[in-house]
Amino acid sequence: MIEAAAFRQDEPLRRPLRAAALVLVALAAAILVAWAMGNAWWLSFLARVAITATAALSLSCLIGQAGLVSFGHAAQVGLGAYVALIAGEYGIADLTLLAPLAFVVVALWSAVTAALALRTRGVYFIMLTLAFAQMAYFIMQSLSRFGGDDGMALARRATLFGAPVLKTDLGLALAALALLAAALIGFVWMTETRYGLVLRAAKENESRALASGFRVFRFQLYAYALAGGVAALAGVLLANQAEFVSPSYMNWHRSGELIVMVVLGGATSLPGAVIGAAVVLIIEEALGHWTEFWKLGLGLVIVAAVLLRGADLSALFGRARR
Amino acid sequence: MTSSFRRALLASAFVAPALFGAAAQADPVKIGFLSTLSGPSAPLGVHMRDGFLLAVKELGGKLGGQPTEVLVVDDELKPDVAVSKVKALIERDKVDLLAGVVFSNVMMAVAKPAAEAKTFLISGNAGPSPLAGKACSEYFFSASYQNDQNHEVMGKYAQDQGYKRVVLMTPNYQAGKDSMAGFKRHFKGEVLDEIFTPLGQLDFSAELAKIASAKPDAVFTFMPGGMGVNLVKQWSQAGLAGKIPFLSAFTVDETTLPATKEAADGLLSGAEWAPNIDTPENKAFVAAYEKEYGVAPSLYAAQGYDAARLIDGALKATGGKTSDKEALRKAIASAPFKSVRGAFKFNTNGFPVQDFYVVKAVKRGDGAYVTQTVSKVFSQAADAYAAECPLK
Amino acid sequence: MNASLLALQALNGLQYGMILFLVAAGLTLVFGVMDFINLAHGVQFTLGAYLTASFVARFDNFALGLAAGLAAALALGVLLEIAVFRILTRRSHLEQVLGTFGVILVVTDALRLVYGPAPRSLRMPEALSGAIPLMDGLMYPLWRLAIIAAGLVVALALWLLVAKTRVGMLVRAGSTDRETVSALGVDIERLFVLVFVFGALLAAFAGAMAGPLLSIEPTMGDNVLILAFVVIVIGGIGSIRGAFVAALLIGLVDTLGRAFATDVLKLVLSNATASAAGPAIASMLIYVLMALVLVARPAGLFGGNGPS
Amino acid sequence: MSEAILSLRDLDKSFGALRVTRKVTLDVAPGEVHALIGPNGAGKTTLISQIAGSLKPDSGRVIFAGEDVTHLDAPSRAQRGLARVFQISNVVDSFTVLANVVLSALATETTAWWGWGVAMKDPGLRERAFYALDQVGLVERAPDQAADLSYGERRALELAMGLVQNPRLFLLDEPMAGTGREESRRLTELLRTLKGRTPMLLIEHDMSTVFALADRVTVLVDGAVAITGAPDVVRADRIVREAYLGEGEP
Repeated sequence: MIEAAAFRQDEPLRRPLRAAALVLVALAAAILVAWAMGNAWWLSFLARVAITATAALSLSCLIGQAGLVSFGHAAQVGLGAYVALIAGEYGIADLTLLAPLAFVVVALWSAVTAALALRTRGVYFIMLTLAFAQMAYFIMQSLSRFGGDDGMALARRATLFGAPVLKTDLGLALAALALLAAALIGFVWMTETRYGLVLRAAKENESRALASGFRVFRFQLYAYALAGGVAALAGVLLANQAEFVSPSYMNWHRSGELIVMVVLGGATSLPGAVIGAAVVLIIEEALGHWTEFWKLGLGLVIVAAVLLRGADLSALFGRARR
Repeated sequence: MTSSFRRALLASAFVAPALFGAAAQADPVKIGFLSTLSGPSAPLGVHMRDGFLLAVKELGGKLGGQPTEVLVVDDELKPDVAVSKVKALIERDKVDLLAGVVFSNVMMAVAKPAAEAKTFLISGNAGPSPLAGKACSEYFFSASYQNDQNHEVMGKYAQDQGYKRVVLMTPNYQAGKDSMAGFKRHFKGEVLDEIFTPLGQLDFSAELAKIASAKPDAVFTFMPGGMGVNLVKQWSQAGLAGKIPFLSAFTVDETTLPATKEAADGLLSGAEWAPNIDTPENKAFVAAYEKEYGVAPSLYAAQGYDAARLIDGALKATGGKTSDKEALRKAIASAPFKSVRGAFKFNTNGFPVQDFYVVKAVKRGDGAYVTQTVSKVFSQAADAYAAECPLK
Repeated sequence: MNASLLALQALNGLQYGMILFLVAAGLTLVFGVMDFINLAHGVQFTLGAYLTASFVARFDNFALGLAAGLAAALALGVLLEIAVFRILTRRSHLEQVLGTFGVILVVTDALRLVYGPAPRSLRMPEALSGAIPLMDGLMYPLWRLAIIAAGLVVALALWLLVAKTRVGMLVRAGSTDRETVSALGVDIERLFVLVFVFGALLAAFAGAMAGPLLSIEPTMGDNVLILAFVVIVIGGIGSIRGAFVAALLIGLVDTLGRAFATDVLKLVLSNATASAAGPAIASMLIYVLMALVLVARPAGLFGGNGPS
Repeated sequence: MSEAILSLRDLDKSFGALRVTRKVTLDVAPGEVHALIGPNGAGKTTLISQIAGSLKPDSGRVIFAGEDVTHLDAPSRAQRGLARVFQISNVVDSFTVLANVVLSALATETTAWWGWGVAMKDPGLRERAFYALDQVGLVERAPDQAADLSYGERRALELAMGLVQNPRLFLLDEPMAGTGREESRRLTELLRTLKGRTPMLLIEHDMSTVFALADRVTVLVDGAVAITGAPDVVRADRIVREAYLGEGEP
């Protein structure tokens, strides 16, 4: 009897999974509609939404689940894009090789930097992540062999088992959707595994987790590496979409925008990060169509959202329901 | 989640394509104009855009006699953003032609998708070397110059002046390195030091001290936008103006002079245009621009203006049709317009063959600071990369 | 590289450090005392420069223009405080980051809307526009010396204020233990407003002082903001002394790095490699410095003791 | 007496000029409830922190179950069977009561924290968690958020989180602090039922609890051990009376 009651309350996966499914189905439907209408631009916009959402999602996992606010996450995305670029220059353009390569390289970079950054907390941590991102930025900027500050066009779009799946806008959009789906469901699931439980506990109450016998440092290190790897995969797709890679992908403003997306969508809600990314891109696109001063509008929306406590979009939807 | 949430998502899925996909009518000639309109480099993009729009306005809102709609888009100086916006212009807005682009990194990113979509792209400023050489395209034309050329002008000028020892200073990015390479193409003296500064650097005190201690015969620099304003002001504050000749490209022009004013007085620059070039078209253009916008036009404005008039001429030749790509290409290649620069024709690689000058910042009678030609350095010059271009 | 050049570069670094200190001082106090991450602090720097420039142009007098410019920048700052920041101080750090990031976007574009995209200039006062020959062939502008002097005066005044006055005592206490201070019956809200206004004023002053050296444009506060954060993190949040030391450190390291990194590399590397790597390393230097400091001392050089 | 489960040898710790722990030597025997009392500022919590591993002593040794753990960090000591109940209630507020205990149970799983399964559905973990909750009387509250618990219930939850790890030693830092009379009585009762099964090192201000539970009592004054002995002996001691008279407590 009591057991049953506890089970009902403790059904932790159902709600976020349902939200995740909704978000993904909506995006898939939009892609389908765009494809049916033959609107190539709309397809490529949706691909960009899915790619950006994946990056925001990996940051959301860090901020909302692990409590690690990174102000340099765009560097991870950018490094992934650079792996695609540089590997492409050496003839590696098949996703079977490229994706693991990007994941591992950037996860390693993330782990090394996190090992240092995790010695600090709070704003100090935020600034150290920024510092490492800036270092990555300046390193890429100085690589004139790969375009330096100007950036460089991708040799060719990536293939999968030799098939040019990313050649068409539809292919790219579907690949981005697939990555997003895998990342979203994976992350949602992860938060409920043993590992995720500890990660969340450490976020909220680190001394408790330590006293219970968990080496919090390692949990956070893995989370940071994992999020970096997923961001790198988003970077690979971004490079393929723009067919162009430049250090500006790693600019701190981009990192700031990713944080905006995550917080706007509700920091602790993983599907929220996807919604946050979509909302920001749609605002950007819609306002940018009307006025060159679109950032003024975006800024007002952000400020209003925070002040009116609508910062948590998913909570807003939740409130509307009640 | 919730039903209202679901409704919102569904709504966004259906409203959004309607919102973005609506403007697909094909009546007027549509031109997508890509420019940098935000951030510290915005003044360049604003001049280029204003020059273009001025020409369209003067032609009664018609290019080639066709009603024309210009869709101006801000590339934010981000190559990936530019790519997605260019794709939007091509695929969503179905533009007939693309024009604009201030910066080379943006140009390198957008030239490929434009060419793949078989959409002509008329550069209003950027002229990166790959597009002039190996990667030239039949869908790309430049109404400006090839990047190296204005730097070559100053190198040639330094050589002609007999300067033996110079210091070069540019931002640390590809265009900066190309700039130094361009300068050195005609300069045979000694380069004492090549200083690369971080892109976006504000304070040049460290570099100025270095330059002063090196005691060169002249300094050549390429500092576009706000960096140039800072450099020029600090150059004058450090008492270097008048002591060491200041040779530059894209550093002293009408976009920066309103901010530097007398600090730039007498500084030299390489350019293919200046407000005082004595052609009737140029006189009319400068007067109209100042009347319309209240400031003196820069070379970016002149290039934008020429780009619009080039398109106008080409569309006249095709009878306003843009569907026959080969005809349109031939029409553009014949440069059917009178450039404000005077003589102007296209090379095989789509870049202009034109004159280049050394220009100097001066105070005009009405108190405004403008550039003025000092001497012609190259006559009807082609760029160094045309030979590598496979197009005939 | 000779000794006089090195000394001159050190002076340049000092001057750069002073500007950073003026911006960072307010940031570290607001953060230390109010526990408020204000990304929009750089906006005050920009506003100070813009408004001073436009008032100086109107009055044709630097002192008057500076006073009016600072007053106007302050008025806008207070307006922002009342409308936005006051609410944000009670929110989580993340919401503060988000909200103040939004404010940056709004103010930056609003400035562009009002003043246009072209950079503006600020004429320095006639009396200080001269230069003195510090090195053969190079004049050192008096204005830069004035900035160093102003920075030192402000640093001294701040130190006296924090160390010797009752308000300073409250600020110190407030940054370590808010509850105790409110228990003392002090109106903590009013204290916070005071600290905020003071910090905003310093940042605006920094913008006005840097204005004559720089092109004034809407995004000029962005990089200064990031550097100011680097400064307060190295110095230890809440510590005025830390901000001062760290600002000078950053100023010197950055300037000397830019001046000599390539030359030093040329001693061990080929010329081409050195010119490629030098600027990149110079750009990275301050971030490397920050990483080293934080790895060794996770709460900064003077962290953990509140303002001192 | 068999070998002590916990032995402190000459522990010393200073914060700057302030010496908070002075040459503390102390043994906790298996099965015993050992109370640590002393006036405010005597360094009791600092001592507990050094035992738990969240603070490093300047010198001296901490020996736990025959092993020198002086240089091990807190998680390692916890994994060896040290369970700590904090002075200020320390649970994960946003988790359910059950999740808190499951979390704690996880720490001692040999499979550690890997695995694809949803942690909260793991039957083994749940069974252990419910067993621990049952011991402290919190089963009914299992599905509720920890944040919604009363103060005493949070204490009980922390006890359950300790119990589920089958600890070899409980470090209890003022478990009664802030609880009401009724809750305090129930907690004392609860601790009494645990007595004999798990040794405890108990910091407590409430003397009636101390004398009701403790087998031995150590008095800490100014960071140093003033006296260790049976409750009756300590109660009669002059130093203790003086130390506590200053506090105005019985």
